[in-house]
Amino acid sequence: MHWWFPGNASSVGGKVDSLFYVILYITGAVFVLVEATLLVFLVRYRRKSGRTAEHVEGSTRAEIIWTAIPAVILVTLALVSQPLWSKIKDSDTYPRNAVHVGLEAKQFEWHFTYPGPDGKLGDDDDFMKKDTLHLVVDRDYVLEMTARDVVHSLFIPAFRLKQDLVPGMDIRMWIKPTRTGTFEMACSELCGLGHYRMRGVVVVHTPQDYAAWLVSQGAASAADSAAAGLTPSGKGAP
Amino acid sequence: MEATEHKAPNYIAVWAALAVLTVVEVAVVYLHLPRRLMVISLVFLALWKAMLVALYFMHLRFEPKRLLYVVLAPLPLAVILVVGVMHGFRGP
Amino acid sequence: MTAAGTAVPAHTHVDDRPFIRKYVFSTDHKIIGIQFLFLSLFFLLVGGLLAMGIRWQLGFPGQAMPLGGWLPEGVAPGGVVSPKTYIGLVTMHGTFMIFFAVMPLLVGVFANYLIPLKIGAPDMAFPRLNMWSFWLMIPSGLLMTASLFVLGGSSVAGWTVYAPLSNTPDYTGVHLGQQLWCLSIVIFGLSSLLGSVNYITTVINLRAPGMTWFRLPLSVWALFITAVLAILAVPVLAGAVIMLFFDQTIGTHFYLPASGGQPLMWQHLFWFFGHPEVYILILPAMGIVSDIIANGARKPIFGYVSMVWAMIGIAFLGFIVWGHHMFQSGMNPTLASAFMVSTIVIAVPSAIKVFNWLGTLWRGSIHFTTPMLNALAFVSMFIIGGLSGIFMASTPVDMYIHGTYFIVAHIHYVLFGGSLFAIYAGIYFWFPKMFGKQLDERLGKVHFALTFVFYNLTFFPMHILGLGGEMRRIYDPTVYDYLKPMQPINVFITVSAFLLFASQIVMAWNIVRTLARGKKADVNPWHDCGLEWTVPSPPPHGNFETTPTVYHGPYEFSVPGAPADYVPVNQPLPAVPEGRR
Amino acid sequence: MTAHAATHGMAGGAGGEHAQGAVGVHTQKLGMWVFLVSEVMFFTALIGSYIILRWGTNAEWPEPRTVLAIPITAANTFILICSSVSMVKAYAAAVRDDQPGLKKWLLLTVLGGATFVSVQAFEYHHLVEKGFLPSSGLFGASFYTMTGFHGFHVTCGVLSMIWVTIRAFRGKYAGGRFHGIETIGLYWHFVDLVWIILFTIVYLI
Repeated sequence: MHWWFPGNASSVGGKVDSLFYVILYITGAVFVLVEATLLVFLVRYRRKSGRTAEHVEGSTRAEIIWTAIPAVILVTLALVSQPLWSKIKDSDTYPRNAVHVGLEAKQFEWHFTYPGPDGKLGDDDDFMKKDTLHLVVDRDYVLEMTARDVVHSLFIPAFRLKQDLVPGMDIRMWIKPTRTGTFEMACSELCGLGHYRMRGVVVVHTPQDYAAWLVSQGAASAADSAAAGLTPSGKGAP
Repeated sequence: MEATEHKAPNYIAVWAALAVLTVVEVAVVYLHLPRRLMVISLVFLALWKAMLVALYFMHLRFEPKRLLYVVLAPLPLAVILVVGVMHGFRGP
Repeated sequence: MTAAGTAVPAHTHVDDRPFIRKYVFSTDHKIIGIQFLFLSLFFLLVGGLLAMGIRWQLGFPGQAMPLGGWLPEGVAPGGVVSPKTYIGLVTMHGTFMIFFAVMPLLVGVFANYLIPLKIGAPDMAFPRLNMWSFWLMIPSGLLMTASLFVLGGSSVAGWTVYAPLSNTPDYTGVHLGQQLWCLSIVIFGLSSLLGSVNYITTVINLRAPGMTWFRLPLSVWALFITAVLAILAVPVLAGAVIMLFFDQTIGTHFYLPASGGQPLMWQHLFWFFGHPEVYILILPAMGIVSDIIANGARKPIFGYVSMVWAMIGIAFLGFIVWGHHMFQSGMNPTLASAFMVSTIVIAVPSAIKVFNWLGTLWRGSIHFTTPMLNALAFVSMFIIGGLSGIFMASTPVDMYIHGTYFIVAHIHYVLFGGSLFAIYAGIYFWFPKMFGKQLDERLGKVHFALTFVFYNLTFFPMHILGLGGEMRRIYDPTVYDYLKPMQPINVFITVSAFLLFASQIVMAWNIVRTLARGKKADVNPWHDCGLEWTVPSPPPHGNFETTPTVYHGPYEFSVPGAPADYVPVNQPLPAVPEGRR
Repeated sequence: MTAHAATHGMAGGAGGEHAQGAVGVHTQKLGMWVFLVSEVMFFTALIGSYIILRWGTNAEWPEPRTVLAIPITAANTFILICSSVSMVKAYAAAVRDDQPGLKKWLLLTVLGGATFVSVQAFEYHHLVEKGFLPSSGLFGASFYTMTGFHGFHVTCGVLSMIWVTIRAFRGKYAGGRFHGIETIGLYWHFVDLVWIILFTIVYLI
C-alpha cells in the first residue's frame, strides 16, 4: 500500500524529502511535548476540593525563553531552505548545457515541444507530443513553460516538482530525472471543469531507449504536431 | 473645543499655493524635460499639494499626534503592496 | 456620510420601541449580534451541506448520491455529481464558510455583542451604521445564494477565483454566477467596513472610566485588531473584485494577458487581502479562547501584555506574508525567499500565545465546562494547524505539498479546529447572557465529544492524502494510478465527515430546546470578572444603569484575600499584602 | 475619562459637543478618519494596479496627453480645489456660528462639486465619441475605473453635501454644533486629495 510519498525519481526530490523529514521531526517533537504538557496540566490541575488556583500573572523569564527558542529554530529552518529553493527555482543557476523542452498547457492538455535530433529548440526539426514527456535519465532539462488559456500547475509527484504556468508569462523549470520508469503528472491548480483529468506521464528512458524512441518519432511527429497544435479545445466541456 | 484652540490657518493662502502648484505641474508637462526629471518633479509636486490639503484643510497639523498615527497607518502598507507586487513580476 | 443617528437613551427601563425597531431594524448592538448569530449559523449549515456533497463524490466517485436523484438532471445526471457541480460545490463551500459563516460568526456576533458590554458602553459609536452593516449582509448573502441557481451555475473558480479562469466565461461556461459572486463580495465588503469602523471607534472612544487600554479583555483587543485588519485588507479585495467584475462585464483586461493584463496581479491583490483575512478569522478566536481559558482555569491569563503584543505583531506581519500563497505561482523566486522569512517569523507570536495559554493552565483549578472544553480543543487543534503551517513556509517543501490535501488539512485545522471550536466555546459561554437561558451542559459535552472525535477523524487523514500527492479540487482522484491505493482513506474521511455533520444536530437541538424551555440563567453563571456579567441576562437596552467604573484588569481570578475566587472589574481589588500590585 | 459621562447619553454619534473620548477626538470625526483609512486602501488597490500594470510589466502604454485633454482637466482640478476651500470656509463659518456664511460657502461647495462631476461627464462623453473605451487596452480600463470611482465618490459627496446644506438652512448646525460640517468636510477634502494624486498620475505622467 502506498500511503506516503511516491518513490523519488529526481535530483531535487531527495533534498526536498530530507528537508521535509527535518521539519517533521522538529514539529513532531514540539507537537508531542506541547500536547503532552497540555494533557498533564489538564489532569494535574483539574478542580479538586481543598486546592485553589494560584494567582500568577506571568513570568518574563519564561516568556523570553519560549519566544527565543522557536525564533532561533524557525530562522534556522528558513536559512536551510533558502539555498535549495534558489537552486530549484532561480533560473540563473540552471545548468548551461541543459536540454530545453517547450511546454504549453491549455485546458486539460499538456503540449511538449521537443528540440529534435539537434538538441535545439525553435527550429524546423522540433516536434510535439501531447501529454507525454520523454526524458533521458540523469540529463539536465529546462522546461520553457507557458499557458494558453488559464493558470495551470505542472505537478510531478515522483519528482517533487511543482510550477504554475501562467498565460502571458514565460516560466522556466529545471528537471533532472534520476531513475528510469513512467511517472504520472497532474495539474494542481484549478483550471476548469476537466481539471481532474489533466493527466500526463513522464517517461524516463536510458539514453539508448531514448535514441530508439526518437527514431520512431520521425514519421509520427509531423502528424502529431498537426494534431496537437491548434485543435480547438472542447471549451467548458469536461 | 479642540477645533477652535488653534488659530484658523489662512485658507486663502493655501488655496493660492494649490493653484500655483497646479499651474506649475501643467507647465512641467509642456516643458519637455527629460522623462525621469519630469516624473520626479510631478510626483513631488503632487505630494506637496496632497500634504497641504491634509495638513491644513483636514486640520491634521492641529490634531493630536495619536490621530496622526491612525491616519498614517495605511501608507506603509500601500507602499509595501505596490513595491512588492512590482518586484514579483521580475520572474524566473 | 455624516452618520448622525438619533441619540440612544441610555437609562431606559421602559423600552417602548415598536417591534420592528426593536427586533428587525434594530440599532441595538445586542440584537444585531443575535441577528448575525442566526444568519451565520444558517450559512454554516449551508456550507456544511455543500461539504457533504464534496465528500460523497470524493469517497464514492461516480456513484449516485443519496437523494441525488432529486437534483435536476443538469446538476447531477442520474444522481451523480457532475464535474461542474463538484467544482461549484468546492467554490461555494469555501465562499460561504469564510465570508458568510466564520467571519460573521466571529466578527458580526462577538464583536457586536461583546465590545460595548465589555468596555462599559451603552451601545456602538454609530448604532445606525451598525444596523446597516447587518442589513447589507442580507442582500450580499441573497446574491451569493442566488448564484447557485442562475443559468450557467455558480462560480467554479474556487473561493480564490483566480483569473483568467474566473473572468472569462468561455473557459467554464459560467457567466452570471461569477458576476453575482463579485457583486455579493463587494456588498459584503461594505458591510464589513461599516462594522469595523464602528468597532474601532467604539473601542477608542467609548470605554468606561478606568477601562484603560491594558485593562481591556483580550477578546476586545483581538476584535479591535481584527477590525483594523479588516479596514485595511477588505477594501483591497473590493478594488480587486471590482476590476474582476469589469473584466467580465465591460470588456476591460486587467487580468487577461491578451492586451498586457496580468493574471498574477489578481493573485497578489487577492492574497494581500487573503492573508490578513486568515488572521481576521483566527485572532478573534484567540481572544475568545483567552477569556474562557482564564475563566476556566480560575487564573489570570499568563503574560497579558505579551499576549497583546503578540496579536499586534501577528496583525502587522500578516500584511507582509501574502506571497507565501504564491510560492509556486511564477513569482520572482528571490521575493519568494523574502516572503518565506517573514512567514516563518510570524510563527513566533503564535507560539508565544500557545505557551501563554499553557502557562495559564499551570497551577490553575480547571473547571471542565463546555465552553472550557471547546476552548481547550481550540488550543490543541491550533497547535496542529500551526505546526503544519511550518511545512508550507519552507519553500522547497511547499513545492511538493502546495495545492494538495495537506493544505486542505492545514486550513481546516486552523479554521475548523481553530476558529469553529472557539466559536462554539463563545456560544456556550455567552449564550446565557444573550438569551437569559443556560444551554444544557450535558448535551453540550456530548456535542463537544462527538465533534472533537469526528473532526479529527475527518481532517487528520487529509495530511496523509496530501503527502501521498493528492491534489485538491479534483473531481475524481481515481483517475490517477498513484492515488488509487489511497482511496480507502477517502472513504474513511467521507464517513467521518457525515458523522461530524450529524453530530452538529446535538447542538442545534440544544439551542432549540433551551430557547423553548431552558433553565433560567444567573446573571453571572461562570463567575467571570467581565463587565457584561454585572448586568441582567439579557441586558436591557442601553446596557448599564449607570456608567460603570473599572478598577482593574479583566482576569482577577483567585485573588488572595478576596471573598470569592473572582473580583468583578467594577469592584476594587481587596487590600493586598505588600509586594503585589 | 470624564468625557465618558458625556458620551454616555449620546452614543448615537449625533454630534454632541463634548463627545471626545480617550484620544481627545470627537467620535464622529474619529469614525470618519477610520473610514478614510479604508478608503486609502481602496484607492491603493486601484491606483496601485495602474502603477503595477504600467511600470511593473512591459505592457505598451500610450502617452496620456495624446489621449486626454489636459487643459480642461487642469481647470477642473482647480474647480475641485476651490470647492475644498469653500468647504473649509464653511467649516470656519460654522465654528464662528456665522450662519449666513455657512450657508453661502456650503452652496458654493455644492456648486463646485457638481461642476466637477459635470465636466467629468462631458469629458467621458467626448472620449467615448473619440473611441476611447474601457475596453481600449489597459490604459482605457484603468483610466475609467480610477476616475469613475473617484467621480462616484464626488457624486456621493455632492449628494450628502446637498443634504447637509438643507440641514444648514434648517439651522441644525447653529450654536456651536459644527461637528457634522467638520466630518463631511474631511470626506470632501479626502476626495480632493485623491484627485490631486489621480490628476498627476493619470493625466500628467
